[in-house]
Amino acid sequence: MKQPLELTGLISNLHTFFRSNLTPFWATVIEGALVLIAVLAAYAIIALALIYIERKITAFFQSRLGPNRLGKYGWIQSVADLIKILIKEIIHINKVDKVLFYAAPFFVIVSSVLTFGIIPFGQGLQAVDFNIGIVYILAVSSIGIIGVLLAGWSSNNKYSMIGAMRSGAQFISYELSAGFALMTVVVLSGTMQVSEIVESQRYAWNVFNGHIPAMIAFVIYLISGHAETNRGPFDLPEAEGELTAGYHTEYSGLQFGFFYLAEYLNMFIIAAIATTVFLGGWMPIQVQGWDGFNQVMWYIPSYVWFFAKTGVLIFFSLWVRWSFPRLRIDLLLNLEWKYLLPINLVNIIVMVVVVLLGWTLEDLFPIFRP
Amino acid sequence: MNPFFKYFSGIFTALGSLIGGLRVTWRELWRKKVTMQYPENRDTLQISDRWRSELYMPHDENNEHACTACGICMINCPNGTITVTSNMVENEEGRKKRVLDKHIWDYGMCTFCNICVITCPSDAIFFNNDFEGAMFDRSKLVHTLNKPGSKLREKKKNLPPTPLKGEKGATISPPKKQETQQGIDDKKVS
Amino acid sequence: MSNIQDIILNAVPEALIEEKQKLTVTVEPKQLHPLVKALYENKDLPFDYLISLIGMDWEDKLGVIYLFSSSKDMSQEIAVITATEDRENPLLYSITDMYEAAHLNEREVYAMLGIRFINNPDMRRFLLDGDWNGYPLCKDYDADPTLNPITIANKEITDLAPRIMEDENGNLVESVANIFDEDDYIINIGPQHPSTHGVMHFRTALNGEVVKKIDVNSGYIHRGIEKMCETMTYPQILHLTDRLDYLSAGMNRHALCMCIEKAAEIEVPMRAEYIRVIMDELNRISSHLLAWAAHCNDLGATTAFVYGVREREHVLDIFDKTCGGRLIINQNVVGGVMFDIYPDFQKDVKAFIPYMREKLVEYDDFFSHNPIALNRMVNVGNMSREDAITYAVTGPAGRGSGFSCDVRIHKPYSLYEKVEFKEVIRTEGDSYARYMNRLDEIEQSLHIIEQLIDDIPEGEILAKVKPIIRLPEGQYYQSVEAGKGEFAVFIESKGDKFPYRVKFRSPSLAAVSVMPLICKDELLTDFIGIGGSMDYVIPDIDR
Amino acid sequence: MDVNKVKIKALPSDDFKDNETLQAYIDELNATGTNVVVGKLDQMINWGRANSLWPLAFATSCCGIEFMAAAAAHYDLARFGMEVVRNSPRQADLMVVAGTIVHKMGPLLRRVYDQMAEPKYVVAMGACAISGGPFVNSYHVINGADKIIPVDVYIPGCPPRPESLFYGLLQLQRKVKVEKFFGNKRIVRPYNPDTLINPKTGETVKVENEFNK
Repeated sequence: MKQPLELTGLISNLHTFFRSNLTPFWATVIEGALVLIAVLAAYAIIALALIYIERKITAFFQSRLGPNRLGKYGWIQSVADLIKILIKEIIHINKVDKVLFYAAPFFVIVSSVLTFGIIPFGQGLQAVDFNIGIVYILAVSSIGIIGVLLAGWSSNNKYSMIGAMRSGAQFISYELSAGFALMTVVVLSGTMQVSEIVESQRYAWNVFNGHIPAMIAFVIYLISGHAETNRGPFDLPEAEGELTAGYHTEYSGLQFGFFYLAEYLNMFIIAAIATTVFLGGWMPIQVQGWDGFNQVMWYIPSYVWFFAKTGVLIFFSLWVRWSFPRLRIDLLLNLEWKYLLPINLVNIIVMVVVVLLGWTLEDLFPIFRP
Repeated sequence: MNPFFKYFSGIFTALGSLIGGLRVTWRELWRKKVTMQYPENRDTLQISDRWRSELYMPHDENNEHACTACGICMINCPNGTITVTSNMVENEEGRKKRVLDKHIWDYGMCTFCNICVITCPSDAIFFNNDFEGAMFDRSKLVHTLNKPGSKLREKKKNLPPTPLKGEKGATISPPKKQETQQGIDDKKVS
Repeated sequence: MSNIQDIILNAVPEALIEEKQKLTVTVEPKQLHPLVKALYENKDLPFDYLISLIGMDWEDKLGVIYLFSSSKDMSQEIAVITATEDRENPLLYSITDMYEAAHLNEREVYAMLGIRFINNPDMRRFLLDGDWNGYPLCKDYDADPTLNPITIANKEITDLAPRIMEDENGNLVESVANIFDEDDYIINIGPQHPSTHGVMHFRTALNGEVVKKIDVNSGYIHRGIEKMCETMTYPQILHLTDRLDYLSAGMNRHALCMCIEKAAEIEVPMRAEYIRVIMDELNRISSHLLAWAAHCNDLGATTAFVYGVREREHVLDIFDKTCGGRLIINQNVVGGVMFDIYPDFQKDVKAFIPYMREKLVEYDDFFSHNPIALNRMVNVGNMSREDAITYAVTGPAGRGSGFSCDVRIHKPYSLYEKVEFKEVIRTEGDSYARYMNRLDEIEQSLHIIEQLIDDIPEGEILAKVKPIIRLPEGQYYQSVEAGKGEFAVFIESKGDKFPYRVKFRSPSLAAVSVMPLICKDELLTDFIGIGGSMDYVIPDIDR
Repeated sequence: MDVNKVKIKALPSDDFKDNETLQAYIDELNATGTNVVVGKLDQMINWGRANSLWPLAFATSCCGIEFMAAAAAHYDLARFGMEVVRNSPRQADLMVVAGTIVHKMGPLLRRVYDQMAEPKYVVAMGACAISGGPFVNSYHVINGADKIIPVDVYIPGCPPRPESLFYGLLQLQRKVKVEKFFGNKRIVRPYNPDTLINPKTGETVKVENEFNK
């Protein structure tokens, strides 16, 4: 297959260049540094883009125009926000628990950067690829909640405290569902390695391959993913109506900026993981035997596929967010413990049965087998 | 009802009405947006003629106004926004006559109740609809309405068209931009 | 009426009964409680609805005028007057054991006039800080700014409520009670908080996330309007009413104008009446739309908020073109209206009616049946009919509890006798009933406008009014149905060009005073939602 | 720097009122002088600040409703990048004082202002916040928010229409755009002396709260 716009060639060239000219130690250090820079740069750019997109789409849903005075259609609005927030004063508050207060934003941001690292943005564009990738995702993404809890606890503010406690209850509950939904996929594809999961979806995306149970798992993952990241309509921890700004009420300047960025990035991460495990990741649409069609699809580079699929999910998330009112804490927990979790448990058993009996699309129709 | 059935029918009715909500926002996404774009639309912006923004005193080409300095507006103002100061001047016939010295109006205090305009016996003051009034300095909001060197119009000839005055219900031609601009320059009171 | 007079004389033989604009009964302080009790317990026509409680300073005496009405027949009203000559330590008897609405009102009278009420369990000052010097509504109040300087130093809020109770032997015992328990987890909702719809301060004791107790602390926008009215002529007062409940500005002003017109015997031209009623109903629509929008916003649906305000802009445009104001519309004046309608007025209004109906259907799709919204409104914040009456909650909120209290029906004014409309009543008493009531009332308002818009008669819009209005000596009352409930004006005149005392009955005060009751044992989140469904406007409470 | 060099999209600086005050402000800032490189950086920073003024609506009465109307669909505050209404003062750049400030509210207004992070700006929206407006003669009303906190822009009206508010915010943007991040700070106007001196004793009132101990 010809892939003229892929970055795989560039990356392997760089790799051989460093390996042949430097000692293995320095090659690893430099490659590591490059990857880190690339990840952080992507992180910042995606965050800025997402902030702009969210504000614009929100406005369109609300029959407004959104930012439109900076640049054409206001596209550099979030750059202005970035500049402002970088040099905004950070208020040092006397009666907070100092260490925890300053550490909290880092927990949040580190958690989302680490999760960000395992997302395969395209063919070969993945910073880390463990054989237990799914477990890594689940483990690393739960660090963020520590940041939220610490922020709420250390701020010495009652609003923050309530926000953080809500967040804790919410996160622990929905972590179960999210985990089970991902496990359903693991059962289906038989691997935990992210790159292999993507590869296994060459001709049939998991969401179709596992048909009914996979679709249920997909929906549940989207719901619980958004609940985990405190996005509306599950934004109880920072419910503006009652808690002013929830767990980050006392944060100002760049520290607040970290929370703000992480919120948007988490939305992206959830969509990206859902894309990867359910919608075939960066894999273009391919049909067994239609070589011409497949070639055309491969001309579109894999990262475009990835961002397109992720974009659709993000749009859907915004759509939901701006259509529904906020849930109440007991409704939220009801939804999880009375609906999502039981359905999920049944669902994973159904999936096991489906896989064992060979009722997946791949087993039934050989044309979908990779 | 069977609780098992109720559980699932609950899920589906909920899903149905959620989709109803999503449909409303989806339709809104493609509708024309209602936003009016100030300041981009400054040239086409239509502010209602009756909108009360700035009190002004119309002056004709001879720099004459209609204010007799009777002070009725000042008395009627509910919160003391208007201050009228006058001088006693002797005219040719030797009779003393009150002449307007300064008609001071505080933009930052006015409640726009329109009582001054309604009660003015000589139709000397009106509100215009120039809404752009924000200033950096509080004192800039205190306007002297009569222009320097202006005097009372002798007879009721060459009246400028009477703008809307409450109960008369007449439509007005909005004050010309130029006029207000000039007015602002003169409204400097330290 | 004679029947009522019998009851009064049976209870208190010395009572002085006068037939003024309202049946007025004057009694000694000691006899007040028995009299009110007799009225309250009257079987056929219980006077169980306290419209307003007006603190008065007659210079020689300090007293209170109570205005009672019956939940069975709102058109029956009775005024009870009592006063004490002791200016140093004025004491009157509380009626809080019968009327819950009296709690905050009596506290307000204490702050404004220094009258303390025996048997009221919580005699802190309402609206003003506890350390305020002087009682503003007293005629001898010293307004010297040095007595009460502007300060930027933080003040501690005291939880200690002084009270004077009467023990079994009839002795007065002064004591102090604590509002909150020692280890209560109290969070401050307000004064500057996104969801209080203004600057209200709810001190909320929480048990986990469950509301245990609420202490209402108001006065963060107390502007002393009633005191200011005493030094202003009648036309000057008008502009202040707009700023009470700014969402029903036109209706408030209508009430005051009618009160003055009734007292001065001014006949309002028919054209002006039509314009007034149409503007009132448009105003009601805009008020309910904003209430709907803010309620949705409180429940977390920001988009619904934007939609509601978007539709409201159409009404504001009509206001803008008619009277040159969007929110504060300055339309009604004594004797008529200030501005005639503009040429396209009827066209614009007629275009608005079908547009609004279409949007009401959209609101239903969007929010009214949303399962999350239903879960957060149905069976939340339950208020029974009895609670609504005793707390004097009127308007859509009161009617959501089955309290038939539409002033337009029971005490018709202006053109409301001529038009046909339904009083929207629901009996569930929860947030959802109040929510749906507002949407239905928008529909009814559209219906009223439809009936009037085509036959606005030609003619004058302003009656001949003397340049200086003097009201004959006496007491005058007028109620209207404002956006939030019954808005009443009371004027006492001594024949001067200034009123002697003006009192506005604020419907929002009742809505706030019932909050501690209906929010008890609800979640903190629901507390916000219930607040949205009660739809109070704080400047209306603080005046 | 000349006041005409301060550019606002779609509104030429000649059309703005009160250019003189802004020019005086610029001259005051320029008195110390700065070099060119820092000037460019300043421009970039000011561009960012001016276009990302996140408001805190200190809405007490009618003007608050007009502020909400300005944030909604017909007027859309978001076009200026200002729709991110922060309810926590720590994260806000701009306080919109919309409504009457009374004696009881005064300390709280000041406290919220103190809680905001620099750079912070204040807009007094409406007659009440400018001067006490309709209630100027009342016993319980503070005649203007500038008796308690410094105010950058006054927007007259009762209440001002949303366009007026936007005009005021554009004026504020102009003010932000002439400030200097490097070299010297923005000029903080002294508080109105009335508030800081106790009229009874003549002493300066020391503000004591947990934030400035």
